[in-house]
Amino acid sequence: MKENKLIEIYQNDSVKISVRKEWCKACGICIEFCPKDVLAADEQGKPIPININECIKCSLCELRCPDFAITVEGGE
Amino acid sequence: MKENKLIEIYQNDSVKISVRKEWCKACGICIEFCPKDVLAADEQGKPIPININECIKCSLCELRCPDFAITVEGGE
Amino acid sequence: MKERIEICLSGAGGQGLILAGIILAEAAGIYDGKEAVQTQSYGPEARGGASRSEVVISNDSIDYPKVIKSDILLALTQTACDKYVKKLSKDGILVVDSSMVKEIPSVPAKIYQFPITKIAQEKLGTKLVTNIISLGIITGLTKVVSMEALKKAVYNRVPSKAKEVNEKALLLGFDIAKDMKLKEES
Amino acid sequence: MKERIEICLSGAGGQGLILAGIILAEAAGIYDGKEAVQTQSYGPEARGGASRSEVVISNDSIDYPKVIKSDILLALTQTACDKYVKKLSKDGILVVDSSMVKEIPSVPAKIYQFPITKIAQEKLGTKLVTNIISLGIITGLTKVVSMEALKKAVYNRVPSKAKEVNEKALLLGFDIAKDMKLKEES
Amino acid sequence: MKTVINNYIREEMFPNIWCPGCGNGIVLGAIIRAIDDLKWDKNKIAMISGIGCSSRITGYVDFCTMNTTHGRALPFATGIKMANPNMKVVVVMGDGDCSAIGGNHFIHAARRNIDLTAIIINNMIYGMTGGQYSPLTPTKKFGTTAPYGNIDQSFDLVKLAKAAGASYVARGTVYHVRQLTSLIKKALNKKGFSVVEIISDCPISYGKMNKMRTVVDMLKWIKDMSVSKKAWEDLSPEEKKEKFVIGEFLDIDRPDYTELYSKVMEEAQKMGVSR
Amino acid sequence: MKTVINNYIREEMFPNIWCPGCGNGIVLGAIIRAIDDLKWDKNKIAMISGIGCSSRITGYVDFCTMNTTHGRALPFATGIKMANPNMKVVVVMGDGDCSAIGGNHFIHAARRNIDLTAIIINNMIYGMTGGQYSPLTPTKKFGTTAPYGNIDQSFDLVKLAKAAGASYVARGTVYHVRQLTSLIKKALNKKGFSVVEIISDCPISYGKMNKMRTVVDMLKWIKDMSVSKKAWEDLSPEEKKEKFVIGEFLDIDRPDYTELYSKVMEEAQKMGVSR
Amino acid sequence: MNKLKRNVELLQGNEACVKGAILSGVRFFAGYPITPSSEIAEGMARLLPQIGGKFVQMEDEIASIAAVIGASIAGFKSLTATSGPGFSLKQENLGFAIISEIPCVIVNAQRGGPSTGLPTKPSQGDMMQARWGTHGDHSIIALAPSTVNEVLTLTIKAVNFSEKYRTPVILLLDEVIAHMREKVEIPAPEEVEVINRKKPTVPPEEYFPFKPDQNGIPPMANFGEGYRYHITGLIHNQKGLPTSNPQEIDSFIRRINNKIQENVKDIIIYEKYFLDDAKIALIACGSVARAAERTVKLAREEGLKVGLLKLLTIWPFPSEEVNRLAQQVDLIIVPEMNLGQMVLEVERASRGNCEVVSYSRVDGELINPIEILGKIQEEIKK
Amino acid sequence: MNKLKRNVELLQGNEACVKGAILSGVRFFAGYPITPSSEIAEGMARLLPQIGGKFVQMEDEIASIAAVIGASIAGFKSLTATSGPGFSLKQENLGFAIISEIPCVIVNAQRGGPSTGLPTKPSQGDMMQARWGTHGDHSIIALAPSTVNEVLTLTIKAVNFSEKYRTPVILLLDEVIAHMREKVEIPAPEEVEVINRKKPTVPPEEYFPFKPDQNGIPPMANFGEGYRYHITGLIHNQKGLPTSNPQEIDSFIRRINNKIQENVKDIIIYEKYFLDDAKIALIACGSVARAAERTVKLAREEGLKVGLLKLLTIWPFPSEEVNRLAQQVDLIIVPEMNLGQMVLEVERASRGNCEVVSYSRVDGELINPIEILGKIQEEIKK
Ligand SMILES: Cc1ncc(C[n+]2csc(CCOP(=O)(O)OP(=O)(O)O)c2C)c(N)n1
Ligand SMILES: Cc1ncc(C[n+]2csc(CCOP(=O)(O)OP(=O)(O)O)c2C)c(N)n1
Ligand code: SF4
Ligand code: SF4
Ligand code: SF4
Ligand code: SF4
Repeated sequence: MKENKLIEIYQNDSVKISVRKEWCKACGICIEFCPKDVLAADEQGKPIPININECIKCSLCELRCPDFAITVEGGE
Repeated sequence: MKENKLIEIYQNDSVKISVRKEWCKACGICIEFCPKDVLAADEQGKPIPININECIKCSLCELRCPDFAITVEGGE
Repeated sequence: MKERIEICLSGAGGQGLILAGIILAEAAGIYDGKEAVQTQSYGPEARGGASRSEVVISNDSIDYPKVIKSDILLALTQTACDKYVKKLSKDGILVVDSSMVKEIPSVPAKIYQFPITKIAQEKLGTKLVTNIISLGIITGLTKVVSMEALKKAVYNRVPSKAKEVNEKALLLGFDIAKDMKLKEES
Repeated sequence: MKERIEICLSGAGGQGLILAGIILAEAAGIYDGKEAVQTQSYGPEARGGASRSEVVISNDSIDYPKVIKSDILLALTQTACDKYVKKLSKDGILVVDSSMVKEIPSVPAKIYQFPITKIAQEKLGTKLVTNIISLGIITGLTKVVSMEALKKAVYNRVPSKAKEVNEKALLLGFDIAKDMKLKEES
Repeated sequence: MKTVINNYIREEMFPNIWCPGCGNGIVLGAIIRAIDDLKWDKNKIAMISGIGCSSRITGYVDFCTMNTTHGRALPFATGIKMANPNMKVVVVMGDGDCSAIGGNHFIHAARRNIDLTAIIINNMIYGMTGGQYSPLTPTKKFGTTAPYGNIDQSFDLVKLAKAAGASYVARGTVYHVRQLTSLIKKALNKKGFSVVEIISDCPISYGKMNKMRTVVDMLKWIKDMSVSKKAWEDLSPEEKKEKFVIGEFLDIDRPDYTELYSKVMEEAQKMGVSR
Repeated sequence: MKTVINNYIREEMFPNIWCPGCGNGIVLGAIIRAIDDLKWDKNKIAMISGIGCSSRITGYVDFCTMNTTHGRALPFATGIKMANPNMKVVVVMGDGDCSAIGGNHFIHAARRNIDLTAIIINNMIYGMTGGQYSPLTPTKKFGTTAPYGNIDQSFDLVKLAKAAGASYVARGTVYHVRQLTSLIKKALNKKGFSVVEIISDCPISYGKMNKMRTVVDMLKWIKDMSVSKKAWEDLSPEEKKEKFVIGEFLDIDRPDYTELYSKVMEEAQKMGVSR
Repeated sequence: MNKLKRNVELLQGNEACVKGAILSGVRFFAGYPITPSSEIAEGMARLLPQIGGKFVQMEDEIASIAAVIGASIAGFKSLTATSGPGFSLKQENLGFAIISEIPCVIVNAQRGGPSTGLPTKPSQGDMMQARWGTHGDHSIIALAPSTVNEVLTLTIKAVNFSEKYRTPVILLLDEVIAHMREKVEIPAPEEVEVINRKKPTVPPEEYFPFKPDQNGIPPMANFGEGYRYHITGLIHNQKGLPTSNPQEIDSFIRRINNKIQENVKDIIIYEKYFLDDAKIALIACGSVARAAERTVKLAREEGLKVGLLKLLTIWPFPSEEVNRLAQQVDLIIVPEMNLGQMVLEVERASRGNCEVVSYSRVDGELINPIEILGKIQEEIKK
Repeated sequence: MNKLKRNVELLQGNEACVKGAILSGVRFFAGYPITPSSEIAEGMARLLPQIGGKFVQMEDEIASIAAVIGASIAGFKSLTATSGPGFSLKQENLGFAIISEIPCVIVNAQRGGPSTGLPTKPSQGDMMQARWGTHGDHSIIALAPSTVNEVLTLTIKAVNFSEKYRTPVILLLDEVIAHMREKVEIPAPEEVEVINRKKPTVPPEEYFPFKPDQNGIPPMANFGEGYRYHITGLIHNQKGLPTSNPQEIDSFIRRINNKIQENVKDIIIYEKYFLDDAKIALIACGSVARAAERTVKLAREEGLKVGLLKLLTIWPFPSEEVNRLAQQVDLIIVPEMNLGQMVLEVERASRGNCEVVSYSRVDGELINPIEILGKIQEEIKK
């Protein structure tokens, strides 16, 4: 699951959620404001997709992340 | 007609117009905007009442004089 | 005790090291009646990065207010440990938070390792008191200030609703140190 | 002609003395090919009060740019006359506007009196050319610049629509001076 | 020839340094008459100005007066008012002084709604320095630094003062001198930040460069260009642009800054001295 | 994990220095996405900031960037734009930077209607210096220099920008991030002075002092306090005061300053070189 | 919070400045936040309204010093605090306070410059600016404490000097001093010598607001007290009205300078450490003086005859004292957290009587005693 | 209007400054009017748009220098002009230009200070401010012409130095020089040596905007030319990004100072009059140098061995030259229209090698030759 730059990637057939842990500051914004509760906090407070299949790819987590630490790709 | 401070006084029964020549800069405002054309310019451009009897004591010359050089008194 | 003791409390921004330094200095200066100066590195580092609070304690008036060689170094993060260990005195004491500092530097100093953050979280339910536990430990190990004085200083400097947990943290740290001392002596 | 000639043109703000100074300096410096410096007193006085424009002309390069002792003093007002006459050289020349300056100072200098303002008003219908008439007079009396050069300078510095009246003024001043010279010689 | 004016001026300073016909003197008269109407104690009046021809006004009146630095009269006045809220503090500024270098202090004084009266003598030019255009010079007019005509949009000080938070805002002219006196009087009386913009003449620096040969020409132009709020509303957008709208534009009541601060003091004193 | 963002940032500078959850990063993302949409040439973009947490933004983007002095970003940008009208010049400021020390430059840039885009990250506090209140801190809120609650009236930047002469004025929030991106895009595209005020969070300096313990609390508060122009109009005066109205407030077309100046140059060149 | 009511407290430099100011009677503060001075504003915001004083946060530093001058004219002792960038902005109005002889105190907590520079790191880079930052001829008083206790006492001195000499006074801190915490004995209000501006004794009609008394300083009436007069930033006569008379101009400018230059005895404060037999002298101020003090001890341990002249008054510069020292020692070393500013004055004052050497550090770190000792040893070897 | 097409004109100092600026390639001016500098703005407003340049009148002096710096970054040689009060306001951003190494020229036409002072009278009261006015350690180049012709040539020099050394340069006029009119030979554009900033020769990927070349000066890419980089008022590394690394800080600050201090040979300009055999030297600049020149002639007529060192570069100060002079003569007199500013540097540089005396005048009048001669005679008698 690890890439260079410490990016964690979570994916299913239609969506790929990547978290750049090194940049993430565990602010909790992506987790709190995900309309589908896709994300939860890991022990460091950083996001882990726990319901990736619920993801509607609205990208709100990506758009609101102040640290460019989470992205949502695929599908389209 | 001269007083101390070089004030020229012109008067009739109901009005007294005083011109403090030393302060007057001959701008012509009082002369131009007198609604009754009471004033004219002397050779230095300073006001002389030529129609003092026409004066309606509106005091506009006094109010508009930038140099506190002309006053209209009496009557009231 | 040495004439002049230099203490460096290091870690990351947000770990409350500035406050810890203030409390230590106040304990020494006001309640133990010694001389004390507290300084800090105040920088962009303070937001997120490395943070450092320095305390110099002396019986005599203090000229140079900063640490030249620390007699006591507290390191709550690896970065801080690596950075400040260079200024640790040969016969100094290094206290590391072993839950954060994994690579222990090899220096001639006496090294103590305790998982302070973990203890804080587990025993008191909040990492926020890591700094105060650390003060308890340092005091227990070195007697650089009196426990009395330290208690008063903590009381004076923490908000009322946090007094209880901080007192507990202090005692916890002190006990940890005492156990260690006993172990050492035995 | 003396190596260095110092000229002071004095009067009140609004009498165009700064421009007169510039014209004189330009005549000497540009058109007569000498060295010339023009300076002025620039002050609250300039608005309403006393005004002064100084010109230094020399065949050689000019060090100190201001008048130390005027060789030529033009005074268009009593105040200016009283003030600047103190700096008039013993063998200098004083030109006063007798329509404005009533009390002629008693100084060893050579004094010329002409009702310049009055002449301007009467002969040319405007006081605005008092300054240029004065330049004509000074040139006529002293030859400090050539009439040629002065004409060119006037042309160069006055707005086109005023060129004619200014030329007249210049000649008028020159003639006045010539008459005077003739009188003196006779 | 003793008028109310004489009770308020420093006679030794006269005749004033302004050019013949300069509107600054007309405004000075209007301010004095307004204050005289109010019967204020001269010892309790501070009049503060910045730098410019208009700012010389403070030298002529017999109050506690201060001619400060260019653009900064309002913050100086703020200090005085805060220290001594019993004083009436009047601030006189030129258009450049107030709206160029002093623009920030102007909007902040308005924002704080501090109890000062700001009188802006808007002659549409930098008079003192010789006729450079100002932020209130109308577009297309000329100045020594606008030899090809001014391309700047000018501020509408009334709008700006309102947007920034003032309590009273009015505009008058030196031609409409009776109205002017009464606008100033209302402004002085207002608790909170009050503003009177005065369209004024600078025959020398503005008039001469903009084809108004004499003072009288310039005053006539001001007269012709001025319309009341009501009349203005009926104009076409093009006509509107060129006109000076005069009258009152805002008059509301809100606690001023010194009042609010006295509440802070009460609060703080209740909480007692802590370390 | 390659997004458009990566094409525009200086990766070596990350993670950024901002606190966890700080809105500055959200704004940075929105600006980048707006610019990417516009397909502008990076070499022709200048991004200028003043001093403050928010002003560090220029360090993170791969344009021609400049972090100037506190409050002065707009005049620096004015110089750049005048010298090279082909550049797109974006100015990012904090609320203090823009409206406290920089207030005058803000209204003057608007007055000139110079073709710059001003983005104001309004976190309602001086973040960088540790939480002193700013001219945009709401009344009654706390700051380290307002220990008894802020008594200042805060500016309405939208009103101010309009009154001063801007061409485009909008307000968004970091919560409403899609709308934000499109407001920024419109502003960037506008010829003339365009303004986007962004209500943002500073969980550390503002939130902690005003009973919002976490970033999430503060974002929720921003969400709750924000209403559209339409919705706002239906509120009572009291309710109105507390809310952030978001959306577009002005969008007009007028020649910008650089265009007007090029006319001056034509004119001057026609007149030929005189002395 | 302080239930103990002790008057020994652990105070930050900036907090001590607040305490000192209040003890000396300051009741007005206007400022604009800037690191590393902001705690002064924050302390003032909290304390002033508790004791009848006023705090205003202004829109910028220019407005802040303007408000401070205004409040002082209206009778409040006033102070503002800033750091380099703000200090640069205050220069114009500082000149106004000088020319209009309005007492006030400006604190500059120095950080690294130029420009935004190093906002959180210490420096002594504004020493010369304090003297020469505003345009035109003027003199200035500037004090520089090197302990938190001295911050308190010198703040009081600064306020007192400003009132006594009717002039703005600058208090130069550096980031170390501003943020350092030390034990401070806070004097009881009764103990503190407080100097207040001299008021006029004549009735208003006879009052000349800028006519000096026998000490060269005009008594000062506050606005609102019944004396109406004019204050201007133009050169003015004794009545306060603008003048263009050369004599009046000359005597005015010289007077406002002389009132400081002729009172150097009163104003100049310094301390000597081990100078009696010294052959090498250090001259230092601020936090660097603390390092130098230590260096002296270290050097003495090595048998080197080193002493320290610690300057508390920076301006007017103690030229005479330095000149005497230059005649006594072989070498003067001036350690400074700048590129060498004070050393220029030391060179001037020494008139070639001894070697003068700069030890400068500009990397944002406090100079330490060992380095200075190193410099001494290096110079001795030469 | 000038139909003669001569290149000899009667120009005002301020006009000569405009001409010089344009000849040296200045194409941008932003300013705020102030006496006695306003004619520079007025000339620029008229001429710049005729030749493809731009003029903007800004809201104040702070904005003016900011716009000038901005325009310079975008590739236009830029200049602003002001006087004391405005010069004080520009200090903060002057520091920004220094730290970010942006070429530009600031003209200060000095009038009497402090504060509003004497707006229409000459002074040399800002000499020291030019050196020390902005906070933090920095060096500066400042030139002072004493003839209208020199205004023209030194304006060109100022622009050239700013481009060559990537630094702001100050041109110090005084009211006499600014308003005086003299005959000036205007060089043909071809004759004028114009120096342009060095451009990078490497491709953008390899460009380090603050990495010095062999002369210590980093090549400068203009914004918009394909080099994207960061400029900041914080201390920065060679990439232009903020740093808190002590080594980087130290080497940065020293470099931006050394690029001036190590090039004094190139920068320092002075003229000597009758110094060869002099026993008494005058040191002067600006309009006062004109008086001093005359004094030398008068003194020589009286058989006194007096000479003049006329400084055209004020900063960096020609310390070496003055030191040599101090070793040659018995007495140096420094006449200045201030309370004695340059004399302080002369004292420092002289190192006690000769007597140094100030002759100061601050009443708003230009010092005249006779007074200086009087001073010489008085000193001789002593
Ligand atoms: C800091 C500063 N900048 C510039 C000046 C020069 N200056 C004096 S008055 C003035 C403008 C005057 O215009 P305005 O405020 O409109 O007043 P007016 O003279 O027209 O009454 C200027 C620019 C100054 N004195 N101080
Ligand atoms: C001239 C000057 N004054 C003051 C400061 C100190 N200062 C730095 S940032 C700042 C305010 C920051 O607030 P804001 O602009 O709202 O931005 P934020 O940090 O909240 O993003 C201040 C006062 C400075 N750097 N320069
Ligand atoms: S929003 Fe970004 S920084 Fe915050 S927790 Fe999510 S991924 Fe991390
Ligand atoms: S208005 Fe006044 S100054 Fe003007 S002419 Fe009349 S009296 Fe004289
Ligand atoms: S220049 Fe204009 S504003 Fe100034 S005094 Fe003259 S007329 Fe009045
Ligand atoms: S202090 Fe506030 S604005 Fe600054 S980085 Fe932190 S959260 Fe953001």
